Amino acid sequence: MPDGALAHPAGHPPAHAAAHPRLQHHFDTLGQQKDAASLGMWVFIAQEIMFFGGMFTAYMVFRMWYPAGFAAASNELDIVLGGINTAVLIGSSLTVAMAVHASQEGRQRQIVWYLVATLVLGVVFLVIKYFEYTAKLFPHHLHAGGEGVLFPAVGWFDVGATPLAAVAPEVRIFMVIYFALTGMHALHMVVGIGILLVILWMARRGAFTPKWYTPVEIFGLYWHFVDIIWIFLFPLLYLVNRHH
Amino acid sequence: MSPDITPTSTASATVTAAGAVMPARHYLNESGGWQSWLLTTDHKRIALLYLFSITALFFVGGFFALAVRLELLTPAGDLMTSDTYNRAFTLHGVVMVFFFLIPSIPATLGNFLLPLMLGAKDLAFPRINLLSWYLYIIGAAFAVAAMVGGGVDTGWTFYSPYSSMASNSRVLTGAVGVFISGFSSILTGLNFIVTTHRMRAPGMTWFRMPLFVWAHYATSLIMILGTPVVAITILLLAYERVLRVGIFDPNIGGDPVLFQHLFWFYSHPAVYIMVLPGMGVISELVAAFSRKNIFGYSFIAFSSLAIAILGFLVWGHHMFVAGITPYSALVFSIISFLVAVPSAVKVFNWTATLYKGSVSYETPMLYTFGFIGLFLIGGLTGLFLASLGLDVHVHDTYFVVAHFHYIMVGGTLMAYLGGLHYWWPKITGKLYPEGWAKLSALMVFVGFNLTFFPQFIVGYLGMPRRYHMYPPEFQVLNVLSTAGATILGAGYVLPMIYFAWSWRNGRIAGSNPFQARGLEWETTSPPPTFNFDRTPLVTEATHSYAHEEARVA
Amino acid sequence: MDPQLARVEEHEHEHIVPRSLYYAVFAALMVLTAVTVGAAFVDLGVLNVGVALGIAVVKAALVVLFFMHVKYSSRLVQLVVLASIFWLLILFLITLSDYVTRGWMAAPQLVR
Amino acid sequence: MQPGTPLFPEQASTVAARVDNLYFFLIATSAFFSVLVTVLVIVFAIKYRRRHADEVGAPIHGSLTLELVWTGIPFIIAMVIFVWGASVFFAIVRVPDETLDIYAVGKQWMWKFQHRGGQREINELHVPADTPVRIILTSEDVLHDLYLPAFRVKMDAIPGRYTQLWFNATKPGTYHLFCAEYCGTKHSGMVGSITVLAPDEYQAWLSGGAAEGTLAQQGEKLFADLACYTCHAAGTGQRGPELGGVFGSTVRLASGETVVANADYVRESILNPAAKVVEGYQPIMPTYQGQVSEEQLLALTEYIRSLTAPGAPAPEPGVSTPPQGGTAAPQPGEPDR
Repeated sequence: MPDGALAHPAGHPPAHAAAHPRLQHHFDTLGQQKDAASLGMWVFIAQEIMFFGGMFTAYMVFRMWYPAGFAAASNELDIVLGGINTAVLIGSSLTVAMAVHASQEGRQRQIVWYLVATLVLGVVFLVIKYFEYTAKLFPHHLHAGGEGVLFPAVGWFDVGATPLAAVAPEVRIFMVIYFALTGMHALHMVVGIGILLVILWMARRGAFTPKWYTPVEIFGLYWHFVDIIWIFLFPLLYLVNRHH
Repeated sequence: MSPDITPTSTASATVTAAGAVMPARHYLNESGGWQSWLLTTDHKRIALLYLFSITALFFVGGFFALAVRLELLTPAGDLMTSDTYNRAFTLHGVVMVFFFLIPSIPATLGNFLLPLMLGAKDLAFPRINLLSWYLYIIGAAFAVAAMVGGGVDTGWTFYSPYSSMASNSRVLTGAVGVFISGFSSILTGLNFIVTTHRMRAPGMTWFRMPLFVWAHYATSLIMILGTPVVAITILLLAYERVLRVGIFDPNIGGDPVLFQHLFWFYSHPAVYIMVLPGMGVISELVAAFSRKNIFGYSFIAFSSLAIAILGFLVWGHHMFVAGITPYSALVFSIISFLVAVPSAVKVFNWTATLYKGSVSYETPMLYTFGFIGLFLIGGLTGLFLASLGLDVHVHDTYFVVAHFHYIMVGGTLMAYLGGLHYWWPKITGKLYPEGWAKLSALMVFVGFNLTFFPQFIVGYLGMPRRYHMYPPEFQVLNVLSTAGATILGAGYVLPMIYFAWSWRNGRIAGSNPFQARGLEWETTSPPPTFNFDRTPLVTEATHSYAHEEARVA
Repeated sequence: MDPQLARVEEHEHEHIVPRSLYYAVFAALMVLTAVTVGAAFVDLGVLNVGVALGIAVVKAALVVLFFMHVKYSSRLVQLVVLASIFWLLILFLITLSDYVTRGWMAAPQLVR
Repeated sequence: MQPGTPLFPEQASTVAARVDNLYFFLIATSAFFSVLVTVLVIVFAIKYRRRHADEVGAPIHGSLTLELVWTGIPFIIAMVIFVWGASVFFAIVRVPDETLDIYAVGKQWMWKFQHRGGQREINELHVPADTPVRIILTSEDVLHDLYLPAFRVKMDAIPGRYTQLWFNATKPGTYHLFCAEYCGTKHSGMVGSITVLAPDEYQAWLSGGAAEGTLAQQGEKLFADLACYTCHAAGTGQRGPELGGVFGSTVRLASGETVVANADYVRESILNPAAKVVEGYQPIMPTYQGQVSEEQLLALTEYIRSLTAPGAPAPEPGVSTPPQGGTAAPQPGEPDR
């Protein structure tokens, strides 16, 4: 600037003199870097909300159109497995929150153990989801492609080679949306577990200190978001019409 | 100001740069080799990667535009088959919208300038910035693969059930390309938002920021909140096309109108992704070439935000005759009229900025005048389309085609070219040849109007869009349009030639050839890798020209 | 000369929450899960949807506020959360402006 | 279809003039603002051109009054246009009580029209002048859009659903008929003409007649062919609800909801009978998805529409008493030109 008023020379600002090894060149302080990372994750979550929002809109429209079909199809889902998975996912949210907490306090071993617990719960969720998918669907037939038969609903209701027309469209649409929503949610879980493995590896090497644990915190935000999606999916998919 | 700048001599003369020297080290010569480009995290180099790739895609899209215009010279379908024609206009739309217009200003000028204007060393997430370029390239590769593999014939709107159930073309490949490039756009928006919030230089308060930054902030909001919806919509479309699931296909219980709702929830605001950055560029140019602070700064800043927000509430005006209810149409119509107000406010403020300014007529300013004129027509014809009773007649006719080309080409592309000329010295350190540049600006303006003004008339006459053959009484207007397109095309090729030429042979620009204000002009041209030798401390609003004489003294 | 430095003005401050709070939130989430399952088996008519969604919103709010620390975060982060909810509502409500009114005009018009 | 190089479309319906008046108002408004801004830009650019190299502009930061003025005036004008546009729109979408109904089915890539009298046309449509005509649209495959520029009306034809448009043609003549929603390869070939005839000529044209009887009679035959009467016959219907007088009435469903028995409901009940079962009946009806075409569905609908409740007076035929019989009717599926 013309008047020569300068905060500090770039490239070698004072903060960098005793710079934390994790401070990237284009930030002035670790605090600025962490704020940027956390805001970035929040903005990303905003994006994710709208991403799922498109599917929730489809859900909303068809639930309005086909209340009876949605009620019937929803009752076919296994409420016990769904309920257990809800508890599992909330539990994993707790463990990841505790991992962040342990990072804040610098308890290295606890970070690792809480992350391991999160990993286990995440895998349990996916395994249960897998059994839910397969037990209900695949044994009978995944009729993709064939003329007049549609992939999920036919297998789901165990009606064998019943032609497409015999399965009411509204029942099928529920199942289609069920697979879209839970499938996309499961995909987010898989991605989350991938990131978790990296963070776990870093934690084991003692990378996180109370001064710098941004990856744990950022990952925690993502994991909680995935949990929140499930918190909505559970009642919307499993509890449509249980009182009948 | 930096001492190495010789002021411009007269109002109309080209900029002289005698005595200006290139800095010894800058971002272009800091390192060499292909890795230093393909693995760079420097926002300026990434901006150049984008510049080259979107220019290539622009000419691909332009090629298809040329094919469409040539076919429409005669009423009969004699140059190509209907299937080929349908692929030509689809690929023109897909390439121009998703691979040129949406990334155009943000990913090149925005990427280059945002950190410079804010006094930051880089965007907040340089590696994500590089990732977003790679996503763009992968998306573009899919689009090109769709072209090579036989093309896509759904129109850029991918309307279901045609796209999901009927079309025999490479819909999936094209859709995957659009889906992936969508995430490129999301990550760019994310980077801009965080950078604007977290990376401003000391003293760079919100109301000292250049309006270019405000416009990009508003654009980023749309990218973040709108793009994911079209991404999931495209994904559902692919789901439907592969597995025939029936979300959009009415024959098995779905609703094609739902596809349109979800598609336009993004794709209408996407129009503002295209034009808002253009408005940001124009705000900078008007100030720079009037040597004057912008008139009504906060009104322009907030009108950008207003457009971004209101723009999300109006998507249904694409669907007035698509089977939504008249009540819903009323809601969409009235909000559409509200969006017109902040756009009008911007135009009036730009005009008022000229008052008692020191106006010069360098090429960027010519593009600015062009932008104001064309955007006026584009914006005002938007009112025609927002008014329900009239839209029933002109919807899906050439009137619509003309309208959105006035906004997207007349608006965005004029601003993009204007901005490219204005910041070219900053990007390359060299001046573009002023005479040729003025000629091309004139050709673009004349060619553009000749191309698209007749389309308003032929549209009101009732010629539907996406028509391969048309009734003979529309021919004269179509021939005019094709003639204009030829001039327009030449006007676009010319800058590519002299820009490339000037990169090596242009005169050295110096750090501030236009004597403009703004942090980007405080550093060398081209800037050093980390932008500023010293982190600037900002003490006043960006365009404080009136203080300049005192400051120089 | 503005003494205020833009980069400093939005810094978050570290806030360490006691562990007991996390356990309390977890317990609340589990109880609410049980409540929502229980409520689903009671016929409340149209209220069933409202109750299920209401409980889900409370649960999500607990996670956001405490697990995700939004209660202790900067205004900016809170604004991001509110903005994304607001936009989601735009998507839902304005789409509904079409679907809810579908029966209003078409039916009497197509009857004759 | 105007000769030469027209610059403005013909006005051939009652709403055309209203649409055009709005158009002219908008052109005038646009021209005013365009000229205003252009003149100001040119005047300022010349008057305040840079006169020496170091000149800078005057430090004018803005004016709240001006901002309010140029926010307020466009807002008011926009609202005027909105109200005007909305009133024209409701004139376009609100169908008069008495109309001559014609059914249209869009199909890649042709328009098939069915008159209530049983006449069929492809890509051509004959309508009387000075009569409100309603076209009930649907599509067999993808989205189409029936566009009649001389009448300033268009409407999407959506598969799985009925939409409608209406007009009152004022000038006998032949006009363009377009498909305005992109629908694939021969989208631009999905065009034809609409011929407006003076009412007496129209009657003469109609008496060309239909070999297969009126649309309702065709539906009746189909009703018999599909053996619908086994469950739905008047008086005997124990398994399926009686259909006499159902059309247009409000039906109570097994779920407790009510629904107006309009064309969409009849269509849904044939194709997806389990979706909305009438109160007191079992969901035993099989689906007819894939067995009846869109045109046959319309014939069935027209037949059900013609049925009266037991003991009720004969149906009001509306303005279009369908002519009976005739010999020279075009056969279905064969273009009559």
